[in-house]
Amino acid sequence: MDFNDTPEQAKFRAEVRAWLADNARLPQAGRLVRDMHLRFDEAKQWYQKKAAAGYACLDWPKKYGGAGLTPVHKVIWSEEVEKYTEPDDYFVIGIGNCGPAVMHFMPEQRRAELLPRMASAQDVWCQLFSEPGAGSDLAGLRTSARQSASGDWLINGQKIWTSGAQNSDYGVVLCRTDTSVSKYKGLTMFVIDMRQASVTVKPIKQMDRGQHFNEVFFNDAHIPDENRLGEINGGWEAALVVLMNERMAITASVPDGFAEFLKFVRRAELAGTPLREHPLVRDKLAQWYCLHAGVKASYYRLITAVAQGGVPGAEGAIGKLIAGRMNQEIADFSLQLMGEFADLHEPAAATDDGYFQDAILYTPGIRLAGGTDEIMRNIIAEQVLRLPQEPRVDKGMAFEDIPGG
Amino acid sequence: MDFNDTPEQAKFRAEVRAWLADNARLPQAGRLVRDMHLRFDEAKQWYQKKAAAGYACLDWPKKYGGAGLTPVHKVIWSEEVEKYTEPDDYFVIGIGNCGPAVMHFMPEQRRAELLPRMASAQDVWCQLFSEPGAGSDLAGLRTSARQSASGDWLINGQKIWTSGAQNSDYGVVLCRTDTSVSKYKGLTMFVIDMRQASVTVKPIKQMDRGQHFNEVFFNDAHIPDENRLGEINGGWEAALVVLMNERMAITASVPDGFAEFLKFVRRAELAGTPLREHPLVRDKLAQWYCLHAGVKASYYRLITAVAQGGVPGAEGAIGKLIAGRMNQEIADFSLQLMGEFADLHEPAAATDDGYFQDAILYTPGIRLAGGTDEIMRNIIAEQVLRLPQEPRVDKGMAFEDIPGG
Amino acid sequence: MNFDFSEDQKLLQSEAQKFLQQQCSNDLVRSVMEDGERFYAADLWQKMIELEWPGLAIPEQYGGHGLGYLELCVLAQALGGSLAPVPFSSTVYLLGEALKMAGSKQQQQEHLSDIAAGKLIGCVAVTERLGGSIHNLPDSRVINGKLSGQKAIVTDAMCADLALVSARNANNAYSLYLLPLDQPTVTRTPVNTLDPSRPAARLQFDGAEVEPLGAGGKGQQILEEVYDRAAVLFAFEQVGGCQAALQMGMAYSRERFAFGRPVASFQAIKHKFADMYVAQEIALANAYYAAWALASDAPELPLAAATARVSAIDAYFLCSKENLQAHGGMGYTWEFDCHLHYRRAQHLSVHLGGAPTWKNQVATELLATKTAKEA
Amino acid sequence: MNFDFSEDQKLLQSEAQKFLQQQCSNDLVRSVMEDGERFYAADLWQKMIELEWPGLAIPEQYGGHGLGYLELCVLAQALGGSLAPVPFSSTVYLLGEALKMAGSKQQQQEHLSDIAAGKLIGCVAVTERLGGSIHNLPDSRVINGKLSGQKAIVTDAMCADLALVSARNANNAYSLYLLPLDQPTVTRTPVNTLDPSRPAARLQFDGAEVEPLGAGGKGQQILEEVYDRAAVLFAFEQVGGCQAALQMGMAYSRERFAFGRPVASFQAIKHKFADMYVAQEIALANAYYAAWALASDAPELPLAAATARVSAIDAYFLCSKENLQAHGGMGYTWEFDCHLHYRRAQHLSVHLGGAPTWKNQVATELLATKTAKEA
Repeated sequence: MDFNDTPEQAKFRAEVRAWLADNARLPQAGRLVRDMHLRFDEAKQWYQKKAAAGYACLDWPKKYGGAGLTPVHKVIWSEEVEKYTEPDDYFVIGIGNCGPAVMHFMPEQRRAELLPRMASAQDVWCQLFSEPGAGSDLAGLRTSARQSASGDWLINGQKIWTSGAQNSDYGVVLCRTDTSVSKYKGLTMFVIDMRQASVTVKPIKQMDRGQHFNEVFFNDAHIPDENRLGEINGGWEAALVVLMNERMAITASVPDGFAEFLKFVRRAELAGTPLREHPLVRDKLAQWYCLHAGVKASYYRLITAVAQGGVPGAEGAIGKLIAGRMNQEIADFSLQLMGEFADLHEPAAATDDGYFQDAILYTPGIRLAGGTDEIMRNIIAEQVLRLPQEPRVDKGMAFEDIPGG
Repeated sequence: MDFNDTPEQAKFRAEVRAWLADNARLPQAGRLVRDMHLRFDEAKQWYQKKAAAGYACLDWPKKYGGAGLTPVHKVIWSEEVEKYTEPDDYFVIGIGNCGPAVMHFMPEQRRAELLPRMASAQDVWCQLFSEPGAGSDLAGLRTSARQSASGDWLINGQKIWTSGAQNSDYGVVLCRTDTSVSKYKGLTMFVIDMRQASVTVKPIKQMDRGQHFNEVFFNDAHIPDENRLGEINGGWEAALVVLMNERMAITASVPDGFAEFLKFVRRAELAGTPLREHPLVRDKLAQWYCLHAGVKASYYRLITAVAQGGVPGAEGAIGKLIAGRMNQEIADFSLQLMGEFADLHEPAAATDDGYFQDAILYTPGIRLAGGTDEIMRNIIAEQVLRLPQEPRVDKGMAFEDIPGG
Repeated sequence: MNFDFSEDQKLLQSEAQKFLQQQCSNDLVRSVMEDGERFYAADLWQKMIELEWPGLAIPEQYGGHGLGYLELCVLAQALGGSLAPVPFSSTVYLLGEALKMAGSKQQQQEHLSDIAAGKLIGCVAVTERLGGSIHNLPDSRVINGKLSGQKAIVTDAMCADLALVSARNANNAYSLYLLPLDQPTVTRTPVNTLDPSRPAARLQFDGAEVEPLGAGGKGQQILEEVYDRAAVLFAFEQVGGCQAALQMGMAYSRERFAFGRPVASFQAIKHKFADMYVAQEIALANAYYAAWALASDAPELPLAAATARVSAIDAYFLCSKENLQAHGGMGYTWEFDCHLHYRRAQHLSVHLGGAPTWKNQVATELLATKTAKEA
Repeated sequence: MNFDFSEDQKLLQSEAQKFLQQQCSNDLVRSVMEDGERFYAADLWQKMIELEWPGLAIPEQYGGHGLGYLELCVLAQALGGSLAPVPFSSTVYLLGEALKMAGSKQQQQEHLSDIAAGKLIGCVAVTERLGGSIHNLPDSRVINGKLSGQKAIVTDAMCADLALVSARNANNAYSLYLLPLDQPTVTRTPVNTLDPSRPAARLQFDGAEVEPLGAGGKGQQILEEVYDRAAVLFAFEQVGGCQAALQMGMAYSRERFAFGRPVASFQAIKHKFADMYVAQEIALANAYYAAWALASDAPELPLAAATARVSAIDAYFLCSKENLQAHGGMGYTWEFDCHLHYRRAQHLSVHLGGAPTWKNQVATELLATKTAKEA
């Protein structure tokens, strides 16, 4: 058990550090750019730059535009790059979720065509799974794909909660291809060209006024059969590969609000008393630190397991479950401490650039995006602890016969 | 909205107060007698005394040994009698749960025979519902009642969690009389004579070393058909009457530990600092008081509703759900504050007669007895909020075909 | 003992609910929320004046109905449930109560009559900084009847005519003043808040004309009493909000299907609603007790009001956030109404000072006496 | 980076688990718990001595194996999972560590050799009163090498040979002493505790012979360092207990049927287990980090140890009480084993001082530096 690099890893870290010092931007004073759209152009440039230097997709094979290294190299990269302000995770959905699906299900030629462009962000990808009527019950989706005589596919329906859809060149889309079999058996996964006219993207306004997500409408959208990912009606198995990688990505990235709370406690005074001296505040600080540190240490354990050849399991649900609730509780607790002043939602007037006011409004989304708290608990119970499923009223039923609201 | 008595109620209160001053014992210094067995003889005497004075079963008709008054009179009585140390609630299970069942389901002659003796505790009653394999799923019980040619019944099986069984003269017992119909339809309720040799009572040792509950074994025990409560195979409906009254009784009586915590905070010092000045302790005190006061005020609302002619609903589950968890949390929090000293489980050495050490060991039982926390939430969700049931795999299935562990 | 509202009070409540269901849709709430130039729903406020609600608990001699606090409580519950974007609480619970408690005969005659007649909107300006509360001596100062200083956030200041302002007097003593807002020495700047359906402003005073309310140096004491009373009424608003949020969540998840059955039939969701209901009922029961203490001017009021407030803050936060959660992803959209309650819960939870302050009051009151009578 | 135990350490762990499964049944735990005359499982302890566990981390020069803290951690996890009723922690984590840290060459030679050889059982006597901790100056006093005073509760004192005792010296300075327990001036009285499977005693000293351990006046500092180290090992015991309790609960509810299906298939029960698992995994991950800090003598140890301890206290309380709850009524009986873990969780949670003390240490360490490096 140690946190030291091997000689080879140390060498890699030194190279990365040197390259970043020359090529990455340090954080500036002032507010972090949280808006995804403003960061898009920056992100494209950054990805192309790091791809050119050989630092894109560190654990992908070189022939697909990666560096042929290991998950531990990714951790080293993350530790070094997080000192800078580059949008290094911006295309995590395409690269982290869609990339493995392409690698897993497409023939060699298509991989070689698609993946290097994805790795360098020449092409941007999005993931089209959730629907208005199929969130927690993803396999209940209705977007249909019908095969024409030519063998190509026509897509009709609606997806929702698609991050980055308006900027995407391609999407991985899960569709229903047979309604007469049980819901898990009639699905097929495809790569769709998002730039066609029959795909319409409409941004969703969130409760915090942000617009990170979209609705996507397909009106006879076209997909050539060579863009099919896996077998016809084998889409659920393909989707599980994507979801497993999504979970791994989520583990490391759900913001828990702890750093901001610590900063607040270190600096703020309320009615003349420093927060750092208040026993109730100290108690909460300790309680949240234990969760924060535990999630971080869990992630180290996961990385170690993956580096030893293991497959990331559903354990990643732990981090998401904890971070979402904790961030919301931290925001609420901090606002309550501030008294009436907390109602002020003005970055310049509120404390810490209005972090807690922002957070109280965006944290409900964390508890929903990528699977609700309730679904995370189901996943832990069924996939990690192997507890028996609930009775399923739709079990074995043809999709078209399942009761719907 | 007021807490004042009507003139009639004020007169009643004055009478009660005067009678209690002459007849009830004031609390003495030293420890409360928590052991039910030691209190049994005291309780019998007290009930006979109050029955003789006309204060037994205040809201029962006079012809059954009651006083023919209202629930509000019961509240007045409770408020006055709680200043004394009499075991005034000792026979609440028989009188509160079994009494209404007898009143509701038996012919007039049997009521007249049984109820006045119950009211004055000449006869002591217990309730025999739960079984080792039928707790949360009460209707899954297996104790069988077979009718002989004479029309009388033979009982075989086992009950569990029966309070006071070893001191009881009669019990209300729920039995299975038909296994070929669905589980709710094959049950019948009876009054059983507990003094027969074919009824064996065996005390259960609890984790806190107490023995408040029993297992009861029936080995061809005998019940004449005139002791049947309601129709053959109509036992579930009869049981619901009993359970409704049980819940009403529970609402008012689940100990929540607040008074003990307040006393502790008022008096204790830790390492020279009075607890009353510690912000974390004050925060907890306030939080628990809000729950404590809320449950008490809810009970006033319930009593008011009943006094206005309403039927007590499942709202009583609120008090039980809150009090059980809160008492356990209070005990844990208090022990944690005490440090290593908390491990001492010696009344003379520990603080407040070892209340919190006792409580940490008995509170798990509160969260289980009379329905688990999970069942309380089910009841609130289904009976109060009218949310749809879960899919039931045993629905409509003959009892004998239901899967069991 | 009769721990319930009277038939008349219940009738008032159901009429108020019916009126607000018709007149105060969530679209109306959004119209204030989304339009930076609208500071309250003026039409709705006008209709409330026609119903004579502002004067409900104002003595008849000033043109009010002379009813009691219990009537205000049932009204508050209906207002909270409908998210009404009107300056009712600022005008009636806060300014009105302060006038009743500490105003001179002339101030009462003038301003209570105007409130009852619907001619006066009020507000309370106390908060100057992060963590500031009525328990801290303000920095704003009055010398020779002229007020200087600032207040960081004042709900309803943009539409109000008269503000109750805390300031130190020439002797540095905590005092209260009445401030007509429409004077050039008062600058009102709208500010963004967590709940834009209840707009607020920052106030700047440069020698504004004020007159004292109550004796000099009695400011904190008066405000504490006003806030205790207002806390009871706010608790009823919050409980009304809980009830609406719980109903909204249950209705949605009854209709929404997953895995072939209503979302409301899943145990995790049912138990979520059960927990919300429990919190709501505890808050309601404590609000009832506080209503009794308020109406009967009982010495228990500071404890009962703080208890009601703490329970109401907790319950509305829980109910509004879990209603949103029960809606799944759609709950997070601007389009759905979940965030209206979530935002209102935040606003109401800090408007009279946050939970820690009120919890401390509960503890102080509980520990003030040697006998354990409440236990 | 390699955030895992080595193959050798994992082998030790699985062998320890296997040994304890065979040798430490819950019946054995009960035999100590229910027999007021048995103060530990002597046979089991003897077998552990044969396996040379007490000397695992004692230097080879004193007859130990010279292994490190990581080996102790994996052993602790196995001991906690099996509820082993032996004085291992008192002897090894507490007395042994104190000797290693502050003992003279001669004390180390004498006592560490005895521990490694299985000839010495130790204990630590620090608590004198309610709320007392190692952070308070003790009232017990040593004058001219004679100890007077009392300790209210000392785990393993009934079976121990040598106690580490805190007392003030002639200059009123907080100091530590080694006290042979078998002398007439020491009175040992067994006391009832929440976990009778780990018996304790009250100690009374009337001029008992002691010798100093470490410099006079350094008592608190040495104890704090010993407790930081022990906290990591206790955390592993607690995590072992969590895992056993969770497994017990899941096994029972898989087999138990209600409403025609396994209790484990109800969402409320599944989510309960999920929450227990999350708490356990967080505690385990923090224990791993603390193990690294302990093994590498990192400056993070005070923070990492306190973090591991707080998480472990919370997790074991949760897992043991909800395991009991998942058993339904049977979980409340003496006969079922649920209360064994519930009692052990209580014991372990206060034995080194309760959660508030350790949470305060977390906060102190976090706020000690101006940079937010841990965040």
